[in-house]
Amino acid sequence: MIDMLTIILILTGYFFFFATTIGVLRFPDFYARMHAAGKGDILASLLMLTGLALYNLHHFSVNQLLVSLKIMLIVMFIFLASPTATHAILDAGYESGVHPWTKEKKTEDKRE
Amino acid sequence: MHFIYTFLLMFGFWIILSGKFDLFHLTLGVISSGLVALLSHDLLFKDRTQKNRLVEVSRFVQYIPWIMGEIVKATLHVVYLALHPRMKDLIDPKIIRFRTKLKSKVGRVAFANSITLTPGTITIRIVDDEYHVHALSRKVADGLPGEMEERLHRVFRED
Amino acid sequence: MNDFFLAVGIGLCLLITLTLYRVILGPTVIDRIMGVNIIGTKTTILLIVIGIIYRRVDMFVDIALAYALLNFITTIAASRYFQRHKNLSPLGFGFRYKKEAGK
Amino acid sequence: MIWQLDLIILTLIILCAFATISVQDLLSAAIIFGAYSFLMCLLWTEMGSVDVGFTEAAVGAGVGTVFCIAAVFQTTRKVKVDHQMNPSKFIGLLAASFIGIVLLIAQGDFPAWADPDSPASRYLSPHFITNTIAETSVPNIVTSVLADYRGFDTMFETAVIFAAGVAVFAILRRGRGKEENDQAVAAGTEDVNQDLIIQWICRQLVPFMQLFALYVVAHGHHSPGGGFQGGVILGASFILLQLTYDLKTVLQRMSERWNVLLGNLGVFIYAGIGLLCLVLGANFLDYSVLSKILPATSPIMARSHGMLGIEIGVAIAVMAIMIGIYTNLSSHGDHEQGL
Repeated sequence: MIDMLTIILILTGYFFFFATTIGVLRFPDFYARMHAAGKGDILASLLMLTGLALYNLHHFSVNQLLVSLKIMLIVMFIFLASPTATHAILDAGYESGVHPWTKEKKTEDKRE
Repeated sequence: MHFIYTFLLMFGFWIILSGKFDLFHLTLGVISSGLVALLSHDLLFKDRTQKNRLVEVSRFVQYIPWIMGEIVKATLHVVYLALHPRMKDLIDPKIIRFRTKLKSKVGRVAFANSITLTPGTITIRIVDDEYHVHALSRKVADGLPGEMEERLHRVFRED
Repeated sequence: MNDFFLAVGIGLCLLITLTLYRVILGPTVIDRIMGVNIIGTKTTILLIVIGIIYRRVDMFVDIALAYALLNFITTIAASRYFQRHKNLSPLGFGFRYKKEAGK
Repeated sequence: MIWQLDLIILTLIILCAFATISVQDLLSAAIIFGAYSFLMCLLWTEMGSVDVGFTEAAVGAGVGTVFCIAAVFQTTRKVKVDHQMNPSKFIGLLAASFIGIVLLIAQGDFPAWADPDSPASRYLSPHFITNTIAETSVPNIVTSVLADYRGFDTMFETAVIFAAGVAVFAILRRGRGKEENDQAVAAGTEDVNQDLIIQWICRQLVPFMQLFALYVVAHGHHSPGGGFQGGVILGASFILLQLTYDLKTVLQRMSERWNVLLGNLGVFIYAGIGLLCLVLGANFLDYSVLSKILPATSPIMARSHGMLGIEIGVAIAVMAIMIGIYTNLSSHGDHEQGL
């Protein structure tokens, strides 16, 4: 039962990872790539780590419970850190004057 | 006061990390938490108002399910775009700017990170109360600030 | 179940390979920073998967926790760089300059 | 060892290494080197040496790449390339390839990975594996080997790090008058031209990071980690604070004088515990004699506590030196303005 749940969670997470990686490779400019990188990773790591934490509870004991809690702590830190890192990278790009890709290939200065 | 809060939080974190409950390790935990609280007690709770912290936390907990739903939507949106063969026709990125009515720093940070987590938008920077946001398409760009700001305004309102 | 985790580990390694394309070739420095950030997240998960394969998660979870906490220092340091030096200058590969790229 | 993972990760590492040396932009090289260190950590943990993997995780993700970026920040990003192939380079290439070939040939004579008949695992490893718990009551054999059985070696490793810190200080630090320096530190303000989001989130993360570092130091006996790793993470937390606020904020928290003092104190704790053993009538760094002065401890537990003592010393020294190297490197030695 727990095994099935673990497998489903991990495979779903893996699928999201896969899709975001494809997105990182395919999107036209780095702003759009950050959309793939910043969003997909969070949910995917949440799903995978939850699956792994569940599997870890197979042989239940207090120490295993604490290890699972630690894994969930990792999720919490990723939740705090990942959007911040995304934002930091985007800010760096904006600061160094990368123009976002647009349909008409306009090159107007977005920053005045 | 901040010292005690930080100490308690750190000690809870230590209990989860350590997993050893004999006297020796608990003493080490008390010493370590005290040291961290001494070093950085001004970091965790710097600009919060003293009185309604608990109310704020409880309201924020109610906000979490909604934002989780948004994260799921955002991921599906990205997956759809990434695997779509004619992806470049679907997206039309632009950078938009708007002002916020959120006052507190916490609220602004939470709003910025929530924008990053919702479909199609990422916060680039905050200049005073102006947000610069990169949006993947015009439709999501028009949706800002919208519902999320209302919700966060309810969470972090100062009353 | 062990085979399943092994497959997941190999799959994550393959995703890291794909991401390395952006890290190594990715046209600008910022693409590279982004790639390293993604690899960091995948490494965190892969560490726990390895721990489960060895059946000693309690040993590996600390390293993963360290990564989750430390991963983004590099990102922030690299993005701080651009606050002062606003120059992307995407230089190519090879041991010689083709021409004076950038300035 | 899981050979499938081994193969893929090793290939990726070689790819990263080639990319690092062949890319023309030094900042990119530093960043690709970060990816290299991630993969290196994976390889080591996957081969089962968790402590080494932890060190790589802490150093590679926490400070290594940041040091590289700080150095690039203060110097230049471009590789200097001269277009002629001069003879001295050619000789270097010859020498390098010769040594490489010799090493490749010699590599065939090594025992196989985890070969039970290899000299190391015939006498030495079984001794440690069977006797560690009985002699030191430390479950993590790596810690007891590092801090007790070959504690002398580890002491000089700490001294090497200390020497590196002193060297960076001696080369880079540009002195100013004392009054001027105090003024500059006092004038430092927070929230200058820095990003609100990053600042706020990092402020939440730094205390957790510091507590995690202390946990790693204190639990070196039971799980991977110890003084070096904990010290590096502790230093990295201050580096993060410096990146998100500015240099002066950190200098207010941990002034240069304190920093230098702590660096010395760390090495002194290590050597001092060794000397204390000598004074109490045993060999240098033979902790079991510490049971004479520690209340209610048997000689075996005294060894365990002695190890904890030197781990703390190592952590303090490493932390102070990491902060010292970083502040000097990123501010070009004048402690005015960091990265």
